[in-house]
Amino acid sequence: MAVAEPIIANDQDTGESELARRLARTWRQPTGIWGWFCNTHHTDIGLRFMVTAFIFLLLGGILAAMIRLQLIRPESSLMGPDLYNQVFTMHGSTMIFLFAVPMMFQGFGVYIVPLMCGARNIAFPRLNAFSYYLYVGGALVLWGGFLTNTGPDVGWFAYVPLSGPAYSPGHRADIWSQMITFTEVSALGVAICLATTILRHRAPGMTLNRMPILLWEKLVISMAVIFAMPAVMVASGLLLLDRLVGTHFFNPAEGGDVLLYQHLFWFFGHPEVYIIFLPGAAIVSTLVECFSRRRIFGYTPIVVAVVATGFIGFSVWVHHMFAVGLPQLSESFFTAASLMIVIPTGTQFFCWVVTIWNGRLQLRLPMLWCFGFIFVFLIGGLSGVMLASVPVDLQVHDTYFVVAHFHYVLIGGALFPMFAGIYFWFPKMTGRMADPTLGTWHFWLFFIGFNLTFFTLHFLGLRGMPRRVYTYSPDMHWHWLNVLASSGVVFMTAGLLVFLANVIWSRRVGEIAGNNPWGDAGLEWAMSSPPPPYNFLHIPTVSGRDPLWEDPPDQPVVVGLRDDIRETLVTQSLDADPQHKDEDPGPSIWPFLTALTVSAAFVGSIFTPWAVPIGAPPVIVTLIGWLWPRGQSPTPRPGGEAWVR
Amino acid sequence: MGSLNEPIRRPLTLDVSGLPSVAFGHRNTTWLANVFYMAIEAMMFALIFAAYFYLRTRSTNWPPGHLPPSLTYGAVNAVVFLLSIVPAWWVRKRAPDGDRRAVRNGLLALSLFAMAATGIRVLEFTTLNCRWSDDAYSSTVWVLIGMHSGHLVTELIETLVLLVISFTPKMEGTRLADAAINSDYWYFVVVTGLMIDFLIYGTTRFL
Amino acid sequence: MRSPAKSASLGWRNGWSRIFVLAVLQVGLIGLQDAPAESGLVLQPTVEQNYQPRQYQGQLEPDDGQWVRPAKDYASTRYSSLDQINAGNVKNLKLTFTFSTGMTRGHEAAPLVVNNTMYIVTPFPNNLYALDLTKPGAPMKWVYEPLPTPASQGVACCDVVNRGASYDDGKIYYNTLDNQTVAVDAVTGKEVWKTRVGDINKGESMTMAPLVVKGKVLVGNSGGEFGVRGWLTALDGKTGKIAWRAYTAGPDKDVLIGHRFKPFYPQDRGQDLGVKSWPPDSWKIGGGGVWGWISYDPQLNLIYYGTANPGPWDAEARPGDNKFTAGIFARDPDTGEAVWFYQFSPHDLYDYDGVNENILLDLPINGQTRKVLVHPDRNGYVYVIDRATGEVLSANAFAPITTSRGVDLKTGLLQYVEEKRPITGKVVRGLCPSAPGAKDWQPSAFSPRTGLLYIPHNHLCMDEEDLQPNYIAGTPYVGANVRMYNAPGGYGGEFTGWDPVEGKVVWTNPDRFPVWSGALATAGDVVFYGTLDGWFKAVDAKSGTLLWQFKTGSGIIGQPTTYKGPDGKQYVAILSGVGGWAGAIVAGGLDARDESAALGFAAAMKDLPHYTNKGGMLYVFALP
Amino acid sequence: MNAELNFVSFRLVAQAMPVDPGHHHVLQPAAPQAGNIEWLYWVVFWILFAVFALMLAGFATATAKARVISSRPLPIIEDEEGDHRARWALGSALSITVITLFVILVLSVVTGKRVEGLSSKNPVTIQITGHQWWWEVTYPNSQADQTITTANEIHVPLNTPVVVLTNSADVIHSFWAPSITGKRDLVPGYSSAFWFQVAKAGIYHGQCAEFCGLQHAHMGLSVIAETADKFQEWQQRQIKLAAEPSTSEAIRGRGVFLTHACLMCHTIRGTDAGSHLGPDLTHVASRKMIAAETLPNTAGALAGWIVDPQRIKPGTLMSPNPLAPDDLQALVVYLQSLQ
Amino acid sequence: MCKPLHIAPLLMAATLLASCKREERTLRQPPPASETLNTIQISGLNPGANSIPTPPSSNMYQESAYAVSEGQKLYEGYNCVGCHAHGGGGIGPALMDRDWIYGSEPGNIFATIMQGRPNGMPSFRNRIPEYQAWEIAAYVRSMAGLLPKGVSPNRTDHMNVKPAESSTSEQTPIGITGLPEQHK
Repeated sequence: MAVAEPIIANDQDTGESELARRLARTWRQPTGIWGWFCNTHHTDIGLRFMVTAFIFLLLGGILAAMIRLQLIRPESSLMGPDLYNQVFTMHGSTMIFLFAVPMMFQGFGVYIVPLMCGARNIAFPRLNAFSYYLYVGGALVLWGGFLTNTGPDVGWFAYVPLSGPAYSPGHRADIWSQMITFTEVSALGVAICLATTILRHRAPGMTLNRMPILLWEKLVISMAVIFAMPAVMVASGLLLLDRLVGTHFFNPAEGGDVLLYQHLFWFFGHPEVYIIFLPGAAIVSTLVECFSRRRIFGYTPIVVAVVATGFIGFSVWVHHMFAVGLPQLSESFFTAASLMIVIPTGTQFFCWVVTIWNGRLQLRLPMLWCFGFIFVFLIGGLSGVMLASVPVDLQVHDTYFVVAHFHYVLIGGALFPMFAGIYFWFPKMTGRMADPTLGTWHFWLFFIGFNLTFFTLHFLGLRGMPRRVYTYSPDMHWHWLNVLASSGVVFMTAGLLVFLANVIWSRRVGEIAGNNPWGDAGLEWAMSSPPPPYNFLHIPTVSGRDPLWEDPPDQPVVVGLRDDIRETLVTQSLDADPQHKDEDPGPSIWPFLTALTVSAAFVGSIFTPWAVPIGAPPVIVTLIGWLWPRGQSPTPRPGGEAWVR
Repeated sequence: MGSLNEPIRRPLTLDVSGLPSVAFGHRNTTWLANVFYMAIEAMMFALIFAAYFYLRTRSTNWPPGHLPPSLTYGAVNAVVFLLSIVPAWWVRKRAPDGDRRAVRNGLLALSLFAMAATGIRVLEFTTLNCRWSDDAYSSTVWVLIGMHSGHLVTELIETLVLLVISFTPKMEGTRLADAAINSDYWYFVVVTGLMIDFLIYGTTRFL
Repeated sequence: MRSPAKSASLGWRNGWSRIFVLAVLQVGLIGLQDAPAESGLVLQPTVEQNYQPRQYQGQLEPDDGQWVRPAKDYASTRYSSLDQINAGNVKNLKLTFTFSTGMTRGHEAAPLVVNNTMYIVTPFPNNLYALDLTKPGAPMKWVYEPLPTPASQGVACCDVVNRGASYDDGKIYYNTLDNQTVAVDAVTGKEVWKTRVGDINKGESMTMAPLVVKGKVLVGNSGGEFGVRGWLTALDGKTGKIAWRAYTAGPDKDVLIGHRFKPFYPQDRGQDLGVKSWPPDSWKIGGGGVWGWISYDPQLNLIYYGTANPGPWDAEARPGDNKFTAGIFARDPDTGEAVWFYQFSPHDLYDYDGVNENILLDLPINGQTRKVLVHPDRNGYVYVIDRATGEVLSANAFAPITTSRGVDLKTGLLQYVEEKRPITGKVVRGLCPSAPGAKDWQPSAFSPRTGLLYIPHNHLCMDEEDLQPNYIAGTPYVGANVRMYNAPGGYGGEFTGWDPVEGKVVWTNPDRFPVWSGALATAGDVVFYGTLDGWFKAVDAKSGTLLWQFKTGSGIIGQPTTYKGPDGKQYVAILSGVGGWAGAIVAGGLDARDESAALGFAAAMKDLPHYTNKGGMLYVFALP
Repeated sequence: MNAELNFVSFRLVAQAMPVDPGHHHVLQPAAPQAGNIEWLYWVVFWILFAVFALMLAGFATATAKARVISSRPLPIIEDEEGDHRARWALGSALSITVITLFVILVLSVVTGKRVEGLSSKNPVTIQITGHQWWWEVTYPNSQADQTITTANEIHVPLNTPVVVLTNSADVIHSFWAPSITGKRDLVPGYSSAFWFQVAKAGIYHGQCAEFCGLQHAHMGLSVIAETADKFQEWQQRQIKLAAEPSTSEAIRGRGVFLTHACLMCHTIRGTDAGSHLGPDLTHVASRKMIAAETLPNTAGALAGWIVDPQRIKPGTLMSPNPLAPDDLQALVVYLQSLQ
Repeated sequence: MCKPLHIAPLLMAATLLASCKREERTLRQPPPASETLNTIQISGLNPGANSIPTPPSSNMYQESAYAVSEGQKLYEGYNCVGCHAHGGGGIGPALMDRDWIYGSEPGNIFATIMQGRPNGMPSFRNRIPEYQAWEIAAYVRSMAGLLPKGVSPNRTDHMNVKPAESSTSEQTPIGITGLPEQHK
């Protein structure tokens, strides 16, 4: 067993050189309130995504606490059904659409991906900024609605006919379906930015088979987003049309079909689970590699597994609909498909075990959270196997067993890796280390609280407690289990408070981190912490999968990019050979203005279909403003060297 | 350009200063994003197509209690769509050569086609023989054609904007590449338009 | 009971898996359908090409030139032997006098003429006018006002019409909307007696014209849309005392089923079928009113009348055959005892009342003259039934039909089309005939000179969605959303000459709107009828060619009558005044943006307000 | 005020009388289907438990073996050999995974067949229609006058296949009695069917399992399995019309029923009340509980429910009925006489 | 970093607060205010020159989409639909047109339901609880487009027989109405 010293980039940026100063001036993001809205740099937007999503995690958490408080005793009069239905719908919608995806996919992706690629900025930074504002718009619509008693009360899945015009008067369900449009357009925008960044902005030499697993997963997720999110947009769009202009897509009397909605929704809904889980797995793969101090075992199987998950994720949606009564053949098919998803997931687990087994494990704070993930997600995954079996599903579907299952999967698959990731990249984002003691407290409080709450829910499900009930009869004997489950909330809340304290404290007075405090291999550690606005003084080149570990000290860097304009390098999709130079469009207010006009049109269309024709011209104007060419960029001529056909 | 002469401490460098700064076709990043957009929209169309056929299985008659949409304007528009491929192809072919004149003329022709198609589309709406609020069939027909009309109008505006730019000196480099990408998108609009025509005019009559 | 396994597979056959199958496959699966045709299978009546008129061989009642009961004679032929007005001179017909009733609702009554006096019953408030025909301009002799309670208007399903009076023994008998039968002295206009026979709080109302048989006044109730329990009641013509009452549903003793009851078909035999063919207790609110026409055969001493639709319309709410609704009874007029029964539409699915007229004829069937009754039913078939036994001899379609495939003459059963069965919560499309039937109450006429039956009828189809109905006494009990529209061809009504022996259409005159008036046949080989847009028409009895027409002030839904005036001239009288179910959109000022208005009839009558306006007026015509 | 008083008395009664809602547990089956599912559940559970234990053991062993305590980044290991060995481990682990999954798939499909494929000999057919927020239960019969309509409490004979035809009057509901069999959604626009059979006499609680609006939580049902004789006896009783009131108070109560809002929504066969917005009350006194298995069927609970149903089930479609105390008393007496 | 964002929720809240009442779902009905009944008029003639009739207290049922939707279900369930169809009329007069025989104010409609009217309208006093009658009255007004669009119901899950109430154009009421000038 050969042991080598880690190679940590050391000759790069000190921030002192003339080049650094020029680049800093060229890539400077405007400041002030106006400038804040003009900012298009991916680290800023990424952080905004993460902070905003975290706020919604807290808000969603408060709702969760309200739910647990309500259920702590039978026939509780704390909340009536009207409020409770809004609360649990808001909880689900907030956690899925305003927290999980924006945090795990958009937040981490936007922040990390360009750094890992070795790019100066994300591709299409304005689209990226626009996506952020649209996400915020959707979040404000949803929460604005909730605070004005217009919170959706039809479940985060909003099944018709309950969410249809006949059974959901007012605009509560409209708010939900328009929030979907907002957040999905946002996710789609980011998916395009990330996929393009990964395919076109990788450092020279980072061929596809040298891409970090995290980039692979982001690529797969971007594709999953591109193919899955349209389904929910169609579902919620048709729902909105049914509600607003009286179409009959879901009206069984006039030839519509209520199951069509479920098919559309779950065609999105299940890939969505992987959209949330895969980033977590990617973080774990990254961390396992770093803290085992060795290259990850089974790079290829993991990549294959990730891609396979992306595909299989699209063929299992019907297992959410077993209880509607299906032909046996299709039940068996979807059971098989749902079981099959275990294979790629299992592959990743096996590879992690082997990596640790054959490595030198440093059980530092982020790794602790990875173990938390492994424990929790295993339980969730395995109970998922039970749900894939039709007969068992028919019993536990729509009970607290399922609630337990998917909280194990989603909290296990997203929240634990999220904390792992935050602790891991905290030094990169802030320049300071997070306090490990507080982090450990945070872990154990949260871990215990989580299991207390959600493990108990399995039993409640088996005892027949259905989901989405605002109360239950004392005669059902669900009381004490609910008390037990609710008690976990105290621990989780305490854990989160510790985390917040840790972040606030460590950000100010934490230990200075330096460029690469964990000794990780990724390119994101090859610059100062936090990264300068141009990310890399010189765009690096790469000769292996783990650049900072493997690359020789004389690994070439890219030169020849201009520093007076925001020039970026475009490489080939497969081999990452330099191909041509592109120009980053730079900061702009237009994405924000466009987001405003689009939001106005979206919100208006909740109230009247006329919002579409009236709202369209401002949108068009702002889009033209956004895309109108300005400035004097160099004008290459055909036939010249700066022209490629 | 001073920074390019800054001494580099690394002994080995990869000099990219000679690389071109405009790329056409699949090398262009916007082209890639455009492909992703088309994938998203194709997915939406595909899902609504699926919904159309799904709802058809739930009805004994199709169209239920309506005459199929009248053929005239749909057929005319199909022809307009097919013909409009020519200027789109012309723009796409001439843009990489930097032939601004050809691109401008092509864009002009394309916008005329797009305007014609949009105008005919307005007439098409009046001859669908149903209202969106009649039943599920009518709803899908309207949504299909409405969604496509959204694409059509978007594409019309985009082409017009490019046309305006093409009369300014800014029409060069990346803008030429954009004009070529615009043609790709027009192809997409044409293909989906023809598919929708087949669906609402064809399947209601012949299948 | 449906097989559960089957229904399970039916429910899901078209389910989820189809979304998986791509367009091409799909298209292959369902591709063979006819695109625009909504109807699917349509039973179309055949039209006789080279028709030879066949004179009627039977006997008719002698005619004294008066018109004493709406259907003219006991056999309900509406045939007058007056022949001054004939195909040659009818074009000269001129208006002689008019009389305004001052009412704005539908005028469905037939003007009676007895002893040179004309009697007109108006719609609610059911005034009876006597006009003196001996004086020029026929001045009013007297008016009798029964003052029915206005609330009764709230339980009249299809406009507050009245179908006329009957004269017998110096008295005019008729019914008021609020369920009173009155007898008025024909000379003085004084009320002789007044008997309340029904209760509006149960949803009952009365619109039918009584028939007086052997001194008994036969009256029945309306209210199949209000969950009434239908009955036919015989009142003593002198005192107004109830002689007997025969319910349509319920135990045998209520239905007056005794040992004489011998239905032809086995499904109509059995004890207490009026209870057993209903869900528990439902027969009490099961409709089956008797609001149509009664015929009487003095030789067999039997009366014939149809029973109305079972209630509610939502058939899923009343599993079973729902005896004895939507069928025809033969009863002894003296005791009310039932003699036979035949059900036109067992477990009626589409509001196919069986109340239409029964024309009693002696027709050659298979070379042998049989005593039959001819009954054009709402379900679209003209039934020829042996009136002694109740055997169905033939049943032929006279309008487009999609709801059934025909009548099995062996079992007498109507063959329903399964795909057209209305379902709760789902719109079933292309149901022909629609709820008012291929022909509603508007009575046909028969001319012995041509042997033809002249059927004014509808040409409508409908979409229907059944709903769970709620019985709240005194409010409608329907449970269906309906919208009607013109049947293929694009017009709403027809006036048809029908050969009852061959069972074929001889000629037919389409009309823009349902032909909602009665028909009148005369020995002059002229047939009269009116249209909803107000034309009073005379057509050739042999060919249907239009000979003369006159535009009256309002749509015509009345029954034309003809009589010999004191001056010996032949007159033709008709009440104009649009209304009824078909004309409710005008008479009731309905808003046709709601296609379900007037139980769905408004959808088919959207244009009617552009063609006519309300207002009742009597028109009497004669040759100059 | 009197309503308040009545309500207080109702509260007292309701609290003093805890009701047994019946068995309601996935793992306490009383029917072959639920039994099969329980068996499958445990088999799968133990398989997965073993997997879980193995995985945890793997991680624990790996951690124990590889753990190094250091707060500085350690040097990197190159370990081609170990990787090579581990490939075998990965291969075999994946093979075992595939085999395990296949076993689970086969078990699941086989059990699925057993659960759904019951013998159809002489089944009892029941039509269940979901309403917001109660269950309409009818027993269709080829003889129309033998049709039974009741609500929320489903009587079935023991050891006889029961075919349930499903339907929904408004939104999606889901029929679920965990001790008997898995759930089945009642989807508007679809009529489907499923089967069950109960092996043990008793009362089995069930509940709507698909979110259906405000009172989803209180949409309970009971399956009452009894011997064939008792079942038939029950059927005979249910076919009858409502009992004629015998006491003067009950007669008055019927009058109250027929002159107040009650008749706008409910049916009592044998009277003029025939609306189907709410449950059929013809034999309401024969039911164990009221308000979709929310309250015991006692005088106090009934009175409280009639006076102020919105306090007990906010959003329920039953309207409050501020009746005079005597009227309320009489009405309750009448309703209790409807055996 | 988030400071500028503070304005947005405020704006959002301000716009949405305006429509809060629409979403109010009063599940337990307070005792209905019977004093509104004293303001009900079915005549537009007010003796005593230029006396200005007291404006009707616009009741909460008019402003809540939930109450109107409940009213719609009751309208169907209590067989109003049997006579008045879905606003087009039949046995009873049309309700979606401008013609209001006994007045178009909520109180007028409430009184019509409760008292009945002579020409066939039954009296539902003691049959329909008062709050439900108010809900039905609110729904009836929505059929003629007299309620804000955001409150009026959209299509039902039944046969499509007419444009949804939310897209019915407003009809200026004519006929006997207590307060003819009250309508915008």
